[in-house]
Amino acid sequence: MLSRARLAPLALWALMLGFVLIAPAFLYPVFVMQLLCFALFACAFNLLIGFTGLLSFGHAAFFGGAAYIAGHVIKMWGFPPLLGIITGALFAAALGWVVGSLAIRRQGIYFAMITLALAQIVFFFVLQMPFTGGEDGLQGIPRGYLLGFIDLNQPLAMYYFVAAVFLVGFLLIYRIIHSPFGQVLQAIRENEPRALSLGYNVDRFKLLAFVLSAGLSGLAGSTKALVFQFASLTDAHWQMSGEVILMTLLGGMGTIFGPVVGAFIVVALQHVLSGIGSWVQVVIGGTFIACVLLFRRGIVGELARLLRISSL
Amino acid sequence: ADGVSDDTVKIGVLGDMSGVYSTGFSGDGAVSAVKMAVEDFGGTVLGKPIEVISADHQNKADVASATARQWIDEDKVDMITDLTNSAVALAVQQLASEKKVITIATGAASSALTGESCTAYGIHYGYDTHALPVGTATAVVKNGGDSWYFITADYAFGHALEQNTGDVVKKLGGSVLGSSDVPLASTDFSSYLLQAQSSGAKVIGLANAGQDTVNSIKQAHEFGIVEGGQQLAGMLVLISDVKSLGTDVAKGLQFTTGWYWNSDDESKAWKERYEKYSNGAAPTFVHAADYSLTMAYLKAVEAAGTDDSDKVRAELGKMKIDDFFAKGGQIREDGLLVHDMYLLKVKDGGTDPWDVAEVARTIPGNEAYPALADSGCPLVK
Amino acid sequence: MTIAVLKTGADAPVKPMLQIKDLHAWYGESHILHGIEMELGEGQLITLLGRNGAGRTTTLRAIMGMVDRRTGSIRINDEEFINKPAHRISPDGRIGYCPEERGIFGSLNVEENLMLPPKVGADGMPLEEIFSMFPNLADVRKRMGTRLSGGEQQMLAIARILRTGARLLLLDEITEGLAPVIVKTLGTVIRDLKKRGYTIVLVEQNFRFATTLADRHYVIEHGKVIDRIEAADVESSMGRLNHYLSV
Amino acid sequence: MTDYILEANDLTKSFGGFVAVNGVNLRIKRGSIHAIIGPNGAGKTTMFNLLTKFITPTSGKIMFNGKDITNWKASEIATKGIVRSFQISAVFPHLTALENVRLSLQTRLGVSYHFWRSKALLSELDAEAVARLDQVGLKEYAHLRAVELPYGRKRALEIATTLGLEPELMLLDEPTQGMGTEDVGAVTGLIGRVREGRTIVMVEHNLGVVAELADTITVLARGEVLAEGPYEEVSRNPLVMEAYMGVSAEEVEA
Amino acid sequence: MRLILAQGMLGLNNGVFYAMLSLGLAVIFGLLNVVNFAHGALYMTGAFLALILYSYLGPWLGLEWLQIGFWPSLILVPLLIAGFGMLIERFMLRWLYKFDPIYSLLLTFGVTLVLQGVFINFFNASGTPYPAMPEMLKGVVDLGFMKFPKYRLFVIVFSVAVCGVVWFIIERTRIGAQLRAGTENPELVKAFGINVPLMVMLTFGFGTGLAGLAGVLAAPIYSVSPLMGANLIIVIFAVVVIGGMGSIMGAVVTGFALGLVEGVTKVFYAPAANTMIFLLMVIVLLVRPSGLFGRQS
Ligand SMILES: Nc1ncnc2c1ncn2[C@@H]1O[C@H](COP(=O)(O)OP(=O)(O)OP(=O)(O)O)[C@@H](O)[C@H]1O
Ligand SMILES: Nc1ncnc2c1ncn2[C@@H]1O[C@H](COP(=O)(O)OP(=O)(O)OP(=O)(O)O)[C@@H](O)[C@H]1O
Ligand SMILES: [Mg+2]
Ligand SMILES: [Mg+2]
Repeated sequence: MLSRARLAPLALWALMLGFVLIAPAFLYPVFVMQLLCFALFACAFNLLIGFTGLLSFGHAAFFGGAAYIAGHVIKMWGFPPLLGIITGALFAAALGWVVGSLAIRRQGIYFAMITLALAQIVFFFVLQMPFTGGEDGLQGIPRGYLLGFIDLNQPLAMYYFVAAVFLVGFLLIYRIIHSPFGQVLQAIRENEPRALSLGYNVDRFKLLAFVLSAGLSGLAGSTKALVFQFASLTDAHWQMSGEVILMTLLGGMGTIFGPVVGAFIVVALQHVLSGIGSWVQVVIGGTFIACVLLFRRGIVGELARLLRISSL
Repeated sequence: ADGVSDDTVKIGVLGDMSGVYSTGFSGDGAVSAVKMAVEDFGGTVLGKPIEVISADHQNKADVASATARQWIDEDKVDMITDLTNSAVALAVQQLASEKKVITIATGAASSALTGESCTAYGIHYGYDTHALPVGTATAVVKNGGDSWYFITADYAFGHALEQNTGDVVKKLGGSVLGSSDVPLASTDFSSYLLQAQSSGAKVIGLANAGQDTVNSIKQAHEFGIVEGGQQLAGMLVLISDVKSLGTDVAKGLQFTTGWYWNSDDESKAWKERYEKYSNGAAPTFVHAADYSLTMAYLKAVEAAGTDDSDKVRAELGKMKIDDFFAKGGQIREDGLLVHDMYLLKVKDGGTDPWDVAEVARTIPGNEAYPALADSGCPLVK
Repeated sequence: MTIAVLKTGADAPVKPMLQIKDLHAWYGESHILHGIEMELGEGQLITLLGRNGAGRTTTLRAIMGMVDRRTGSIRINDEEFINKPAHRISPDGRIGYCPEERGIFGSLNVEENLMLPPKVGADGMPLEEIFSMFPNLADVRKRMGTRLSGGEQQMLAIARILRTGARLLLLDEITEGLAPVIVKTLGTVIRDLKKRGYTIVLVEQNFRFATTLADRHYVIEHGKVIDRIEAADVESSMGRLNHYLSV
Repeated sequence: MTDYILEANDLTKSFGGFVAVNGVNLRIKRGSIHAIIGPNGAGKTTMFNLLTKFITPTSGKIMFNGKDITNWKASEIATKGIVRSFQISAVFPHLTALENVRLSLQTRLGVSYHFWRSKALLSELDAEAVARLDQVGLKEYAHLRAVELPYGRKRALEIATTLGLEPELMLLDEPTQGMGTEDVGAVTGLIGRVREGRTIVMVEHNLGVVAELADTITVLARGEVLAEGPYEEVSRNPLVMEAYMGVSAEEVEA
Repeated sequence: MRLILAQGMLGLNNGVFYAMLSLGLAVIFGLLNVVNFAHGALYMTGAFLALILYSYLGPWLGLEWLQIGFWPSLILVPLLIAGFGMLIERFMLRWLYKFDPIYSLLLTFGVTLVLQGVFINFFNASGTPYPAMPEMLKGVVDLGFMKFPKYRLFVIVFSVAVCGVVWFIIERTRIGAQLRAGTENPELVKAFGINVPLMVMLTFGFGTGLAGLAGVLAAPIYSVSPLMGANLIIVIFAVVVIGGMGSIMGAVVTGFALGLVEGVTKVFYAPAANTMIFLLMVIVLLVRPSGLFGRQS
């Protein structure tokens, strides 16, 4: 007999893999691809808030920034799609290094405000750099051929490519959390002075976590740019930073699967409610308030608590 | 393939339903115009029902293209229209053409739609940034306003309008002293107006639209710029803008439009019908265009006997478009509808609250728009 | 070490003002008070003695509701206070509290510090009287709290609660770190207050200072009262006291 | 090597205008237990913070094993052999006792930045971690999360974790604070046991503990050293009696 | 030079709003340790309330004659916003003090989205002009180097006065003394018998009321739009990081100064104006992480 503590994560793994594999059979593939991109984004964000205890209010900068860079190198420099999105992710990681180095000089609430403000600089850059197309966005990014022969204009080819990117990203995050590095991150989150007194250079750990999170957010952003063949200001706007926080909060900060669940719910909500116009924003805002007041653990966090499992 | 795919003809109205262009250009007014046309047409074509769906693109090209993508992939939309906001129109036109779906942009103005970014299925109906300055800028320069400073909406439309207006000004021997790019939907234009003021230009050209235009004109008055001797030239002004400015602020303003309700009886009659249909809201020329193009599209479907995009597009090219909206209109290969334009001049109120202007000049289609030979469209080369 | 059994003073001749039974208190997870019992009649003065960290300050803070959690019973003038919200305790019990760290607000000047606590009774000392009691304060009325010397801060802390009309004063280590001359002044002030009928709980390390004033002493160790010595018995209990307090 | 493992020369820290530590000279003999006592707010914790670079001194110099460490980073100091505990218990609450201790052993493997490897590789440290837990009597709690341990055991866990770094010098800030009598005894015994081969500096209000363990005592008052020496000497020093114990010199004589 | 002065005046004009909003934010942060993300949204709501009171309330109630103009709004709206703020404090924020302050930031972020969404729905995302600018403030004043609208001049003078009054209240009166004491040592202030929860609620109301006041002042200048606060709040955050949460004065001075800097930047390189404040923030972070007026922690 498997114990509940082992069975529950396995069940979630199976559920997630199963969904990813067969979703396009019954759902609009572009919609599922969007889900997967945001799920990856939320997981990357969660690496920071959930496993390092840092609230970044500027993650859209990495998501959006990478989308533009990937779009540009693919469209203008003719990079193949895979190389393009990797370039985007690397760019986001580098940007993360810069933003992170500045932001970790302050803590808590200040950290949040500083990342928000720095992300706003990135936003203005995106708005004003000539290659980004300003308000028009970077349009018509060709999907091209994966590895030279798989035509990504085929919806299913594109879908499984995105699914693979998502899974690779998700596994990497899973591994980071369960690595010696992840162990130190958790220690820092729980008791920073103590970690410091044990000889861990806390700032460097935080920075590396920030860079990883930024890079993975960039991976999500570049992939999304390829899916929609579009990089736009929305991707880099602060409201996007807020949305990814909501996804993570709703699903459960510091859980493995929470951000995926949260991203699915938020994206699906926006989709279903798109007909009611701006009331979506009200619903999203209301969800935020409800989450903060009523279940700070998030859906998966609450589930784990009900099942009395330490983490899911 | 003959016949109607999926047994309906679906028209998608993709517009700005809540932003700066939701009044005047797009919004509910556009949806009403399309629906009214469908009803006038009889609600069916080739025996199949006509369905109209609409969505808000929030002036975001990515939202628009995601919506359009889903409309095409999932909802099997046959034609997408409105597309106010040039960035949106360019994105959707590109995407839709890849998927062989006809787009007919109205509210969007950028001449790039039928210029370098033209597509085989993209149509631009009503006006463009090339046609707008022909009337207004010419009139202003001829009146002595020969040095210009632009306040430009910082996206595809604004830049195109600035470019095209500048060309007209220069061709007539005027000069352009500079420009300020202003983000879409800004509320404070004062610092840009001051730049314009200190440039010493005789004319401040407003290469923007909708609420942006209204705000810039208002604030120019607030800072006493007009009293200071500089002239404002709105390159894209709607009669609804004139109304919200009030005739005392707007008096003497000249602007170019694709249609004016008070230009003839046919138009007047249509306006009255539209007002009834949409609970009293008066139409702008964009709404008239929306009606006209819907009619044209449905006629083309009927004539082609199918909603297949290639055949319908061919029919649209063959048709003469001659109704209350477009006089002597013709949709060219590059997708541009060439028709007469009007230079209007704001006057003191008449009997109708919407009677705010008089036609100063009718600009013949071939003067307002460049010849097909001069089109930047790669398809016609 | 011997733990003396608490003798309850059933023979108290005056009306009881403060009665504490089985008081427990916590800071976060640390359980600091383990069942304090004490009582105090109107107009009396008691001291709490004990070593560093014994829990005397915490006893006062528990009375004021300034601990994270407290259980037991605190009755003031026969009214139960254990479940009162912190901000009702001072007005309802007419208590003035002078904290160990003095609690002078650095961003307020002397007058503002004086005027800060709201009145809790009608018979508060008027400002003139306060300034005549502490002439030093009169000289520095407009000086910011941070700039005051230790002695001035201490006087201000006491003066501040006298103005409010409190009848029960909780004074924590008011002689700590003060020059002997100021300690002497404070001794006079306390005696004066006692004469005026104030009821006072004094936490003191300075035993000599305390003995001359108190009606009764409680010795606290590890959050419990381990002994209780009436003023009259101090002489005979010196040995015991030395044992409790010396090293 | 000098006899003194740690020397602080003329160490000063001021916060704004307020001088919390004022020109303190402190020398810690290798292998000794050195207690720092003094009234609340005397600057004891501030001293600890200065010595471990949690805060930067306003002026003064700190020497460790003859080397000037004044400009080292906090994490560097910890890896080089000076480890501290905290006045309020410092464990990683949601990690198990075993993981808590393992974190202090992990630094030696040099894999702490290896985010691409599984943490399973840390299990090679388990045996030693259990041994450390055993040392403080926590072996059977190895798989309990720290938050579930009673207060006294948390302090023990904290000491076990600190020991994991094999520090030459341990700084313990009020290790018995907030404990019941039985726990105080246990922790005192524990400190007595682990002193073997290392130097310990502790802040402690509980003079019983100090008397039992400390070889040397430094008394701080208002940021300055009031007295220093073995317990018997210090406890009879009239200055100390007055400033710390609150009895004046005449009283002692009387 | 004329242009520098002129843009400087406009910058100062924007600085008014930076100052008033960061002032309210600082008052709230100082006492509650809450970063009120909704501050921008409340500013926007203030502007909308002024608009509603003038143009919509009458028709809604069927009382066409009812038009509450600028001057009454200047008093009424801040009170309404303050009341609304107090409701938020009482029924939402209060439950979060015991958790990480991040949660209150997220809560107020949610409130922001709700407010924005509601106003977009009723008034659409573009601006609606506020038509009730008082007659006496119409027209321009000739400053020599430029013609400056009377109303804007009034806003500058008025808000400097408001900041002064707030500074006076906080620094010089008994209420202010209680607030400042509460910031220093809330526990002790509570022990003195001051109802700190009530005081906290009132303070939150006061801070948000200031946002409402700024909103009313902004209405005749900028057109009233649901997003007017959203972009502002991020600038305000940067202002706050630059100034440091140390002092009331710091918030005000930094606000005005940065408005000025931003204005003058427009003369030299307009595209950088938006980013200027954020770049300054980066520099300040590198040089003095706790901000210009912040207490070193
Ligand atoms: N805020 C707090 N959090 C945790 N523990 C505390 C706190 N304040 C005090 N303590 C602990 O509570 C115990 C009792 O402290 P208290 O201040 O009551 O002692 P005291 O008898 O007044 O001694 P002294 O004032 O001489 O230090 C001490 O062990 C102290 O370390
Ligand atoms: N960051 C700071 N800013 C300002 N003053 C400080 C700071 N840290 C400590 N102090 C002050 O420095 C003095 C010494 O504090 P410290 O914590 O070192 O005392 P301590 O001797 O450890 O006392 P305790 O026995 O209560 O732990 C105190 O008056 C304290 O208020
Ligand atoms: Mg004490
Ligand atoms: Mg200490």
